[in-house]
Amino acid sequence: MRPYGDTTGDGMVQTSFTLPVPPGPRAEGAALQLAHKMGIEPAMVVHSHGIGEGFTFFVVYGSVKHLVDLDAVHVEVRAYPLLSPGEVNAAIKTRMRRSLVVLGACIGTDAHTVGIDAILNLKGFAGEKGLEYYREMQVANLGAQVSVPELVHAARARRADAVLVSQVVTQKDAHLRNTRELAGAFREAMGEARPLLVVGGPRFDPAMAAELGVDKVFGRGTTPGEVASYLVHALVPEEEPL
Amino acid sequence: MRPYGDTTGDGMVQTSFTLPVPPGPRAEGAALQLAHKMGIEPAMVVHSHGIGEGFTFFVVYGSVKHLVDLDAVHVEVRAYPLLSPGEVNAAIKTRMRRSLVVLGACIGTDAHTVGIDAILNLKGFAGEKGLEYYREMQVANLGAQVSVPELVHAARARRADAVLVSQVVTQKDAHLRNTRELAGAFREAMGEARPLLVVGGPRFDPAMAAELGVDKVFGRGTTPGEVASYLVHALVPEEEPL
Amino acid sequence: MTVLELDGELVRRARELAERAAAPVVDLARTHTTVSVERAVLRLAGLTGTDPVLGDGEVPWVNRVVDAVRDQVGLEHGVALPVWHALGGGGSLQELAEQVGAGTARFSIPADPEPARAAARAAVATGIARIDANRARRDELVALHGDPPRRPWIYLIVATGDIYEDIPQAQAAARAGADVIAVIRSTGQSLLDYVPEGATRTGYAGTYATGENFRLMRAALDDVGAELGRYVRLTNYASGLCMPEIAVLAGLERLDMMLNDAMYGILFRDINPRRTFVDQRFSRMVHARAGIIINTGEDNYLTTADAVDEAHTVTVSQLLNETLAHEAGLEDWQLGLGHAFEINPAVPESFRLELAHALLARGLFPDAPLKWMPPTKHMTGDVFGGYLLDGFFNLAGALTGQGILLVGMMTEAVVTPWLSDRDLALRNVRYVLEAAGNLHEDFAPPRGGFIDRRAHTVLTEAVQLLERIADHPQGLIQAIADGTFGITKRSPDGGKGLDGVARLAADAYNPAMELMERVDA
Amino acid sequence: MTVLELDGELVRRARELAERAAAPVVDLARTHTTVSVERAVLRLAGLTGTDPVLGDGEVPWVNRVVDAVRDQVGLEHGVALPVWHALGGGGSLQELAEQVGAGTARFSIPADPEPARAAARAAVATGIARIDANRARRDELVALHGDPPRRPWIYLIVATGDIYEDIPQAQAAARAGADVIAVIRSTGQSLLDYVPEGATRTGYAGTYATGENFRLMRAALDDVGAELGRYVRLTNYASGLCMPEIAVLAGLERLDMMLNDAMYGILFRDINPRRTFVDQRFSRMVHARAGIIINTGEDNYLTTADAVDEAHTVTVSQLLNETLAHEAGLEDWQLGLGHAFEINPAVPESFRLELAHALLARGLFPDAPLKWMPPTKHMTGDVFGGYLLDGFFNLAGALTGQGILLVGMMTEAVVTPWLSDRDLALRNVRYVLEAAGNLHEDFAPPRGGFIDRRAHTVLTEAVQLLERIADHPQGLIQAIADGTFGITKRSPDGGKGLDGVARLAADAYNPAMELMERVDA
Ligand code: B12
Ligand code: B12
Ligand SMILES: Cc1ncc(COP(=O)(O)O)c(C=O)c1O
Ligand SMILES: Cc1ncc(COP(=O)(O)O)c(C=O)c1O
Repeated sequence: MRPYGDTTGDGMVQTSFTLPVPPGPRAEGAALQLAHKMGIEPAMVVHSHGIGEGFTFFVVYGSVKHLVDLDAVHVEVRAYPLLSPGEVNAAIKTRMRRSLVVLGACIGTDAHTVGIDAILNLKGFAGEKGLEYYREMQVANLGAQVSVPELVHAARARRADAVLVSQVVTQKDAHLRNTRELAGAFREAMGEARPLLVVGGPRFDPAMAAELGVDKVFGRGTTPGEVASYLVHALVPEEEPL
Repeated sequence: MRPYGDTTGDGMVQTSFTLPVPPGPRAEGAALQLAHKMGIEPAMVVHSHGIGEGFTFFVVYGSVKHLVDLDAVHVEVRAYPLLSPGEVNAAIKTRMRRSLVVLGACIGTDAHTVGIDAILNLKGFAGEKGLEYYREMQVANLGAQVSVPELVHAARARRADAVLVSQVVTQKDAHLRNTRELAGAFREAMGEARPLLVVGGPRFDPAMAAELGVDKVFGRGTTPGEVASYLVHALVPEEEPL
Repeated sequence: MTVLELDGELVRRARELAERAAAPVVDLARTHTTVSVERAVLRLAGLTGTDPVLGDGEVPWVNRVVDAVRDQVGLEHGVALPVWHALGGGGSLQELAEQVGAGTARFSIPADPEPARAAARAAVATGIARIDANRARRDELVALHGDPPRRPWIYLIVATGDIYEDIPQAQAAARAGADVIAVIRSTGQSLLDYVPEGATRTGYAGTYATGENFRLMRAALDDVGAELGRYVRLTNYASGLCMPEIAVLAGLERLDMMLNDAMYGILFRDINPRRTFVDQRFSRMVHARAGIIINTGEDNYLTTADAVDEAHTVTVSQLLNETLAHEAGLEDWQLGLGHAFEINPAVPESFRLELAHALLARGLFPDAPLKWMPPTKHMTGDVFGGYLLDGFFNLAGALTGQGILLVGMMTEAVVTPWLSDRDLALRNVRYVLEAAGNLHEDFAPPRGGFIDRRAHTVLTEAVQLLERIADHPQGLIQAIADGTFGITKRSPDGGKGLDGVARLAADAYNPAMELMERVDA
Repeated sequence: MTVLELDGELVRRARELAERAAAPVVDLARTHTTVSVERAVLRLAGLTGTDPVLGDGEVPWVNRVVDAVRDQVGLEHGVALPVWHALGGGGSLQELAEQVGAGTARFSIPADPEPARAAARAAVATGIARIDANRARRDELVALHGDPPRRPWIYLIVATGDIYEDIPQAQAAARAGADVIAVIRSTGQSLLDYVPEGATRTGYAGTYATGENFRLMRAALDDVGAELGRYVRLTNYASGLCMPEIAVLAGLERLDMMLNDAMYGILFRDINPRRTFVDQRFSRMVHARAGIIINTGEDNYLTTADAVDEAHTVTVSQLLNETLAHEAGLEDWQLGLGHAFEINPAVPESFRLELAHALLARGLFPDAPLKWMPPTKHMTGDVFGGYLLDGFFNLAGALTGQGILLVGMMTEAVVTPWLSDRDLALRNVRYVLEAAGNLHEDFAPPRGGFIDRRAHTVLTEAVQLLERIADHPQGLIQAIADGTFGITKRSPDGGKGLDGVARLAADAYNPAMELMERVDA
C-alpha cells in the first residue's frame, strides 16, 4: 500500500520545511537532497521563498518510494470492551463493592486544564459525560500546576485507585519528562502499591506507555467513556468477589 | 545541517498525504509507519479525516533524522556569465557575424504557451524583454501543439541554431516522454548537425538534461536573459573569427 | 442579493452592439455545414461503432460515412440526402457503414429528395426523442431528489485520465458536497477530428469524452445522487473539432452542463474560426433542446491576458456569447457565462476589484447562472497561500451571487487535483458559505464608491470595444484576428479544421436542424 | 470605519454598573500592599542582582530584603520607611542587601519618618526618571522612524524559550512586517514569586521575562527598527506573582505594551484574587506613567467558555478592565482591550457573529486600540483549514477596525510557532489587508439586521450580568467566585500568593505611589 494522490499506487505526498540557507539554487538542491533522503523520488520543489536573512522555506511534492505494510502496523487495539456509564457503574458496584477513587491533575507548569476537565468534569466531552457523572466513582480534580510530590501525597491521602494526569505543553518534550518524573516518584514512594497511572494529552503517542513507566497513555480526542472503560478493565476484578 | 522549526537542528518538517484505508487507529498507525520510513522520528499525526469510503488524509509533524549535506548538493552552477541584451547582441554580432536563429514551440498535445511566450515574445517576463527583442536573434515561435516531425522539419528549413521547447503538462510524466521523443527524433534526423536543444517548464529538474538527451533544461521562473546568456555561451565562439 | 445599479443606457447599447458584432458570424453559421455537424446527424440517427479494419480500429463509422459522402458527392448538400437515399432499398445505417468500410457504398443526390428526407427525419427523430426523454428524466430526478439546497452550486473537476479512477473520485466529491462534477478531457482530444469510443483509461491530464465514459459516469452519479437525495449534475466539454457530436452524445447520455464557448477553441486550440462558429451553432441548438446549461470560457482569457487591463474583454465576450446563445435557442437559465478571479493578488485592492467585476457580470446577466472560476494564473506552489486565495474567491462568489462555483484547488500550480485537494477544497467552500454565505446582506458598495466606479469603467471600456468590433464588416471574426481576446491572434483562414467546412447548397438538408428548429424546447 | 450605532442608554448604564462592580476591588487595592509591590519599589530605587549564596543563586536581593523587612517589622508599613531608615547612616541599597544576606541587617519603623521618606523618595525618583526618559525616547524614535503605516498593527509572538533564538526570529518577523513583537513567557514563570535575572535560554514554550532579556530584545528591535525605518514595539507580560516588578522592568527597559489583565492570573493561574488586584493597580500605575499600552485578556475566557454563549462575559470584563485602568491613570489610547475570534467555525453564520462581537467592542470603546486575538480553540492539526480561518480572522479585523491584530498561526494546535509559521502568517495578513483592507467601505450591516441584532443581544446580556455583579457587596470578587468568567471559579481566599498581601497601616509609605500619583503622566 502506498500514499494516494490521484491514482492507486502513485505514492504522492506533500511536504514543507525550512532550511537554514539563503534562497537560491544551492538551497533548492539541498531541499531536493532532503526530499530524496525522505524517500521522495522524483521530488519537485514547487515553491520556495526566503525568510529573513539565512533561511528558505520549501514546499515539495513527489512520490515516496516506501511501501506501507498494514500488517506490520502495531495498533493499540482496545483490549477491553467499551462500556456505557451504566455498565461501568454496575461493574464497579458488583465486582468491586466500593467506589473507585480517581484523582486528576495537570502536573508541572502546564496550566492546560481543558483536556483533563473534558475527561473528569460532569460536562464531559464530545457528548459523553465526564467521570464525575459516574455514580460509583469518587473523582477529585486537583486542577493545574500540581507538583509531583503534592500529587503523590494526595494519592496516598485519598487512597486513589487511579491517578489521571494531563500534559499538553510538549515543547522540548516537557510532557515526556514530566511523565517520567511522575512514574519515578510514584514508584519510589509507593512501589507495587502505587495507583494505576494514566496520562493523556493531544501530542502523546498511545504506544509509549511502557517506555514512560505508566500504565496507559491516551491521545488526541479521547472520550470519557474510553477512559472509564479502561479503568474498569484495569482495576475491577473480572469476577465478583465471593 | 537540518531543517529548522524554531531551534537550530530541531529537524522539524510538516507533511501531508492520503492513504487508501478508512480512518481509525490502524490508519493512524499506518501513517506513523510511513512517517518513520520517511525518517520522521518522533512523528505526530496531528490531524486526520476520512475521505469518501476508503481513504484517510493525514497531517504529520515531526523531526527528520536526516542530515542535509550541503557539500554534496550538486548545483547546476551557471557555467556562463549573465549578459545584458546589449552584451548578447554584441557577442553574436562580433563573434558569430550572423544572426542566431532560434525556433520555439510547445510539443505534443501541450497547449500551454505562456511559458515559451514569456521567454520568446517581446513582452518577456519578470521585467526582462523576450528573445524577440534581441536585434541579433532571429526568433520564430511556432506556438503550441506542434508535433515533433513538424518541428524537425521547421528546424531544418530555417537552419535553426537552437530549438526551444516548452512542456508544462506533467501528468504521467508526459513532459519527460515528449522530451525524450524530441531528442531521439533530432538525433535520428540530423545526428551531430542537430541544433542546440533546450527544454523548459515549471516542473523540470534542471539537472536532467543529459538523462533526457537535450543540451539544457530550464525550470520554474526562468528569465529570458538567462536563456539568451546560455545561448551565447553554448553557440557563440569564444573568440572572434579571424 | 447585492446588486449594482448599472447605467441602463450603457447596458442597452452594449447588447445592441453585441448583436451587430455577432451578426456576420450567425450568418456564416446558417450558411455552412461541417464534417462534425454531419457526423452528429448520423449519431442522432443511431450510428455508432468504429471501423475495425482501419488503423487500430479507432475510426468511428460516422467519420467513415461522412468522408465517403464528401468524397463522392461533396458535403454541401449535407449527408442526410445521400445517405438515406442510399438506404432507400432498405438496410440499416450500420450495414451501410460496413459497405463504406468495404468500399462498396455509392452515394448520390436523389432527384426527388422527399423520400430520403422523410426517412432521415424519422431516423434522426429517434435520437431527438431520446434527448427529450433525458430532459424529462432529469426533471423527474430533480423533482425526486431535489436540487442543491443553495446557490452557488459547487462544481468540481476530476482529471485522472482513467474513467475508472474518475468514478470513485467523482462519487467521493459528491458525497463531500459537490453539486456538479466535470470530467475534464485529455490534452489531445480537442484536435482529434473524431470522437473516441468506449471506456478509456489513458488520458493525459484529463479523460477522453466518449459516449461510454459519459454513460458510466452518469450512472455512477445517479447512484450517488440517489444515495444523497440530491441530483448530482454531470459536465463535459463540447469543444474542439467534434463539438457538435459531443453535444449530441451529451444529450443522449443526459449530461447536464457542457463547456461550450463561442471562441475558446479558436483562441486556445487554434481551431479555425469558421469551423468553430458553424459547429458552435449546431451544438448550442442541441444543448438548447437537451435542457443543458452551457458554460462559456471567458475565464480563460485572463490566464493569458491581465485580469485588470483586459477585464472589459470578458464583458464583451459574455455579451457575444449571450447573443449567439439566444440565437441558437438557449434560454437565460442555460447561460453559465464565464468569468474568473484572476487578478494578481499583489495588486492593491485586488479583492475589491474582483468584487466589482463579479458584480458587473451579475448586474448585466441577472437571469444567467454565472460560472465563477477560481484563481489559477496567480496560484503558485505555495499551497497555503493558494488555499487562502481560494477562500477569498469563495467569499467573492457568495458576496456577488454567482450561480456556479468552480472549486479552486490549492495544488493548481502543481498537479491535476488529488483526491485530498478536492476534499480540502470542499471544506474551504463549506466553511466560507456556512460562516459568511449571508454576508451579502451587510455588503453594500456605495454608489460612486470604489466598486461602483470600477464596474462602470469596465462597462464603458466594453462598449467602446464593441463599437470598434461592430463597425467592422466581418465583426467578431476580425476582432479575433486582431488579438482582442486573451491577447491571442487567430486569422479567419488559419487554424485546424477549415477543410471540414462547406458552404451549403440550395438543396442542402439537415434533419436535425429542421427538427430542433421546429419544436423549440 | 464601519460603526454600529449602539443604544446610548444601554452603554451609559453598562459603564455605570461596571464602575460600581469594580469599586470594592479598587478599595481593596488602595488599602493593601504586597511583597511584589514592595520589591517593585526597591527595583525602582535601583536594587538589582541576586543573593549568590542562597539556593542556586537565583533569589533576587529585592526578595531577600523585602522578606527580611517583613520578618522583622511586618509589611504593613511598606518597605520604604524601614529600608531607608536602615540606610540612614549612609551606604547603598546594595550594601544593605548584602547585610541582609549576611543576616546582619536590622529593620525598624522610624519615629520620625520624614528623613527616610525623603531619602526613599529621592531614590525611587531616579527610577521614575528613567521611566520618564524612556517614554520620551520612545516618542523621539517614533517621530524619527515613524509608526506603522496602517491599522491594525501587526503583532507577532516569539516563543522559543531561548532569548538568543528569539532575537533573530523577532528580527526576521519585523523585517517581514511585524509592528509589535511579543516574547511569550515560559510556562512556569507566573507562579514564581521572584523575577529571574540575566539572559535566559531554558524556558518551556516561552522565554523568561527578565530585565536583561528585555534589554537584549529592546536593543535588537531598535536595531531592526532603524534598519526598517519603522519603530518596532516590544511586548511582554506583567502578570503572575511578580506583576508590579515586571511592570517596573518594562518601564526601565522601554517596553511598549504589556499583557496586563485584571483577572487573567486569578482565572488561569489560580493566583489569589486579592493579591492580584493589589498588584494589578500598582502595575497599571507604572504602565500609565511609562506610556505603555496594556493588553487585557478577555480572549482567554473564550478558550474555556463558549464564544457565543459567553460573549457577554467578554464585554463585561472589558468594561471592568476599562474602569480599573482609568482609575489607575491609564488613558483610552493605552487600553488594548482583548477580544477574540473564537466561535466554533462549524456554527452557522459564525463569521457574521464574529463581526457582530467585534463591532460591539469597537463601538463601546471607540478610542481604545482593541487587541484582536486569532482563533486558537477551534484550530486543529488541519493546517490548511487553519490558514484559511486565520485569513477570515484577519478580514474580520480589517472590517471592524481593530487596533492590534495578533497574528494567528496555522500550527496553533500543534507546536509553538515555527519560523516559517510566522512568515506564512504574515503573508496571510499582508494579502488580506492589501486585497481587502478597505472593504469596510462597502460593509454596512443594516440597522435591525443580523449583526446589529446580535451586538445588541450581547450588550443587553452584559448589562444584565453587570447588574447582578454590582448588586453584590463584594462586587467583582464574588462574581469570580461564582465562575462568571471563563467558567472558572476562584474563591477570594484561595489560590497562590495570598500570604504576600498585607493591609496597609496608617503610617504606610510607598514613594513610588506617591510619585506616580503626584505627576499624572
Ligand atoms: C485553551 C488553551 C490555552 C488556555 C488554557 C486554559 C485552560 N484552563 O486550560 C490558556 C489561554 C490559559 C493557554 C495558555 C497557554 N498556552 Co495554550 N492553548 C490552548 C489551546 C488553544 C487549546 C487547548 C485545549 O483546550 N484543547 C481542547 C482539549 C479538550 O483538548 P486536549 O487538551 O487535547 O484534551 C483531549 C485529549 O488530549 C485527552 N486528554 C488530555 N489530557 C488528558 C488527560 C487524561 C488523563 C486523559 C485520559 C486524556 C487526556 O482528552 C481530551 C479530550 O479528548 C491550544 C491550541 C489548540 N488548539 O490545541 C494552546 C496550546 C496548547 N497552548 C500552548 C502554549 C504554549 C500556551 C502557553 C504556554 C503560552 C504562553 N507562554 O503564554 C500559555 C501558558 C499555559 C501554561 N502554563 O501551561 C501551546 C503548546 C505548544 C506545545 N505543543 O508545546 C498550544 C498548542 C498553542 C501553540 N501552538 O502555541 N492556553
Ligand atoms: C494558463 C493555464 C492554462 C491556459 C493556457 C493558455 C496558454 N495559451 O498557454 C488554458 C486555460 C488554455 C489551460 C488549459 C489546460 N490546462 Co492549464 N494551466 C494554466 C496555468 C493556470 C498557468 C500556466 C502559466 O501560464 N504559467 C505562467 C508561465 C509564465 O509559467 P511557466 O509555464 O512555468 O513558464 C516559465 C518557466 O517554466 C519557464 N519555461 C516554460 N517553458 C519554457 C521553455 C523554454 C525553452 C525555457 C527556456 C523556459 C521555459 O520559463 C517561463 C518563465 O519563467 C497552470 C496552473 C499554474 N498556476 O501554473 C495550469 C496547468 C499548467 N494546466 C493544467 C492542465 C491539466 C490543463 C488542461 C490539460 C486541463 C484540461 N484537461 O482541460 C487544459 C488543456 C491544455 C493543453 N492541451 O495543454 C495543469 C497541468 C498539470 C500537470 N502538472 O500535468 C496545470 C498545472 C493546472 C492544474 N493543476 O491542473 N491552462
Ligand atoms: C470553454 C472551454 N471549452 C473547452 C475547454 C477544454 O479544453 P479542451 O477542449 O482542450 O478539452 C475549456 C477548458 O477549460 C474551456 O474553458
Ligand atoms: C492577559 C494575559 N496575561 C498573561 C498571559 C501569559 O500567561 P503567563 O502569565 O503564565 O505567562 C496571557 C497569555 O496569553 C494573557 O492573555
